[in-house]
Amino acid sequence: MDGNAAAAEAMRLARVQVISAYPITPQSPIAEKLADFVAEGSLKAKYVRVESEHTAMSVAIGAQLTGVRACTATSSVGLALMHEVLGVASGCRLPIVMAVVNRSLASPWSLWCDHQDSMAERDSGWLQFYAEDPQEVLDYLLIAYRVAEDPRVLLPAMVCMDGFFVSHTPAVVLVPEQETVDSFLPPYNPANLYLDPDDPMFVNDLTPPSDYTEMRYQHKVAFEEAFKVITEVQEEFFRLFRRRYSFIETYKCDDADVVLVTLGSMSGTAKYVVNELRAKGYKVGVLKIVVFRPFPADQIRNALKHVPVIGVMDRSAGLGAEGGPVWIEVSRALSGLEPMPKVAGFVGGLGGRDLAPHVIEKAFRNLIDIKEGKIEMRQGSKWIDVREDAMKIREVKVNV
Amino acid sequence: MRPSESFPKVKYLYGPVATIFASTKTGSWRILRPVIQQEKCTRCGTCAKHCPLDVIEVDRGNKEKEVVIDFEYCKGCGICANVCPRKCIEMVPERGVK
Amino acid sequence: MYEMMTQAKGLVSHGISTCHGCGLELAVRHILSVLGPRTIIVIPPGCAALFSGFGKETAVKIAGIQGNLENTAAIAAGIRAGLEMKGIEDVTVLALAGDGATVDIGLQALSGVFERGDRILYVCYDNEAYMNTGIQASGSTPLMAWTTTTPGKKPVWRKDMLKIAAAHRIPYVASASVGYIDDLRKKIAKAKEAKGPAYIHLQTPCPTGWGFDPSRTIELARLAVQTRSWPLVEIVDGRVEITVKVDKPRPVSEYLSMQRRFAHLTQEEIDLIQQNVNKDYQELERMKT
Amino acid sequence: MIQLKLYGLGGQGVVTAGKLLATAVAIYENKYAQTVPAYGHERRGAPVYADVILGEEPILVKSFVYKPDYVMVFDLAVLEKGVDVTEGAHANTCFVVNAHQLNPEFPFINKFGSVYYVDATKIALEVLGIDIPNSAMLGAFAATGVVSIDAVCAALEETFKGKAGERNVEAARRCYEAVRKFS
Repeated sequence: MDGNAAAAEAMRLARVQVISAYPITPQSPIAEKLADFVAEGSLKAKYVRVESEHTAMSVAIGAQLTGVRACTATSSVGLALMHEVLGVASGCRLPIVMAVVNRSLASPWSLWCDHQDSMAERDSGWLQFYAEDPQEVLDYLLIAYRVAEDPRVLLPAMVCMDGFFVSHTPAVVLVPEQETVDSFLPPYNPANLYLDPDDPMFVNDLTPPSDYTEMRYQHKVAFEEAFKVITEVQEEFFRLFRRRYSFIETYKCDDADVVLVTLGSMSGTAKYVVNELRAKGYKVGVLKIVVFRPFPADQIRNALKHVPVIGVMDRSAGLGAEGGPVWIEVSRALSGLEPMPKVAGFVGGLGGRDLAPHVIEKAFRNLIDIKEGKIEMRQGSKWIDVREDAMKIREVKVNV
Repeated sequence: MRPSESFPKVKYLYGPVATIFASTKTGSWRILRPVIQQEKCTRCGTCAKHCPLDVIEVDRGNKEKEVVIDFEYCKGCGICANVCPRKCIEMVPERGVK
Repeated sequence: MYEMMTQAKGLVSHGISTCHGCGLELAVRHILSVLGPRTIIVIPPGCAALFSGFGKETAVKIAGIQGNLENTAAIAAGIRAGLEMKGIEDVTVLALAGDGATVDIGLQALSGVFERGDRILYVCYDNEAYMNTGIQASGSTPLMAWTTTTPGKKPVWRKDMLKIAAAHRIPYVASASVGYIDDLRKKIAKAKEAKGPAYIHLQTPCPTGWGFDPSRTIELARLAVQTRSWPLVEIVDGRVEITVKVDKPRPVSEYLSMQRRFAHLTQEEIDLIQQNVNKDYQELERMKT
Repeated sequence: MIQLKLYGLGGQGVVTAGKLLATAVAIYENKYAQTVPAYGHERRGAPVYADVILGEEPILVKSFVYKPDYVMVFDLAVLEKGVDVTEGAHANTCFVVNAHQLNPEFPFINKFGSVYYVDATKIALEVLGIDIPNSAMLGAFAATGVVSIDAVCAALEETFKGKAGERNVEAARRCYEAVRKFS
């Protein structure tokens, strides 16, 4: 089962009741599979075949407000088209859960993976989980529903998976029993905002400056609460399904003096490279960020406080910023540590370019060199896999 | 099951929502005030039907009962005077009229 | 849920901050009085958002949501889908949006609803420009009308939203006017019973934007119909009917001359508009069954 | 960790072959397998490839294959379309090629490890009646011993089901028998 199939399976297990999805590469198989489930009767849901992603999210908002579990999935420019309504879903505190298949944003057009689409939505007030493989896609979606719907949280959630590297890469996925999932995820019970003729309220009206700040504060508090809730839910998930998850996953970090921070499918490749380098005597490790919103600064600080040299691999460009968005947040999380670790940023894997073992190894070599004092660390993110002729790739004949 | 039966009551709602049914006292906007000639009026109800604020009370066909306007809300737009088939509503300046 | 801070005869509170003589305000009262309390309303930003409320307070007694400018139909479709899954059949999902939110930015979502056959009642209150933001031209602003974004005059025709709606083969399409309340109420009642999407395009004259005395809203709305500028029709399952017949039309100039937005028109331009009104009405009569 | 690269043309079931092989190894041999398809704008007739990684232990790497241990060529026409099927190949890389016979000029002859060949197209046409050589090629690949022919057939039966499954199994088995090592 690939990541897309795992996402559809998770939504079926979550017994979603309204599905509104619009096809986009590489998300389309999710939209197709959910349509199949509804057609064959294995999922009792209303499938709304929408005409855009903007409508997909709008339908989900309307449906969720009536008290049903709504879901959708998207990718790239589709997510960007949703941007406006993502804020409505989160501002109205609707626990909509969405699968996001990470794909680059235009322009340039690209069908392939990077994280710029979901990173552009990192402040949209949604929870964000990043899955490394199809099993995590399924598991994080189930966890996301529980966390999102918790009355202490009430936030929508995105579960992000790398386009093709996870979405289209088959792997063995353990699919839990419906009964167990039902006990983990009871029917949706809306307690906050809803649309009910028998108990009417007017949702999402104009809010004056005297209240707006407070509503944003409530939203911020929800993210703080989410830390507690995510921990509880992951604990219960382990009890029922025997798979343990946390905000971050550390791989051979305990004795490491060089650690690379990763997100999504690159984490696996990084672990592989760690094993290769360890065989050669280097004490290296990987820290994978699972939950990006809320950002687990404390967990990252605790896990890395003993590590002198840290690298962060961003699969997005962070245009105009000092470095990639993950690097900025990790650097911030580690600042103030005594002694202060060196935190080097890398940008790579854009527009479907593979973060292949040799690219990750290059990043590790760079960090090892910094550790050994062979090179100085440069502030900001280093573009790890850019061609030397970057500025000359479109040459035209000029009459001189 | 009605949705409301499944909704547990909570004391505080989070996010933008209005839970109070209220009104603006638009009567203070009025510059012109409709004055009805009750004797001439047939109680046809045309004014009430077209009042954007729905603040004209007419007991249709009942000449005994006076037509009443709620001046707490009446903005004085003059639509009632304009639509009256018998032209028995007059718009007079608000000030100087009791 | 609602805490009642005011009394109202109907489902709408009596004091609303709409302009003097607002055609929309009158329309909303009648629409909701026909539909009744088992209605969920979707309102985008715009003049009708004054009914959504502000802060803790709203001006309607029914359940509602204010959406974005372009997704009124989409949110309504989501609500219908949710109600369907909950087995609730007796609730009307009413989308109430202005011309900008309908014929311009919201057209795609509305077209999606029409094509899918989602059972919602969509009322476009057409005051023929973006009035809430200060009289900017919309796709429904008539030819040669002045607006703040067509300072001379609008050089192009308006979109024919009735035909656009009807082209989707939805079960119910109608035009309506606040000048003909009984006709409007009948159409709302019929649209409520439609088995799929119902679309009502309702002209609501705007004293502020069109430039006329607020007391003449109804007079002007009727004149629009009597000059055949705004024919009242109904298209039920593709069959066209004229619901208010105008056998002896009055000249269009009577309608135009009452509005400041047409004050600059030359006789030639008025003639052109008259010719077009004649042509459109003839076409309508031909389509009639 | 065994790394494979599959080359062919759009419409020949290259991506499906990658998935079938992963299924055969992961489900029917209880090992680990992964295929990352390289999707693009390619349509019928354009060169396509698929990458497969097999292993005794969980596969950590989530990336394409750069140093293939095995290369399957579904159609030699890819050579004419400028595809270098020997890219990243090493001294032991084994090639499994769909060909009636081999020309010593082919770039994979005598420079790397072993070469297997079989006329998978002919067998596919005879058994399936269509020019889609993927099932047949998987049968041929089983001759390398990396995956058992039984596992391949089980994956084919599961994927195609019923009559179609039987015919695809037959194509695979016939190819498995017919494949020859080039020397």
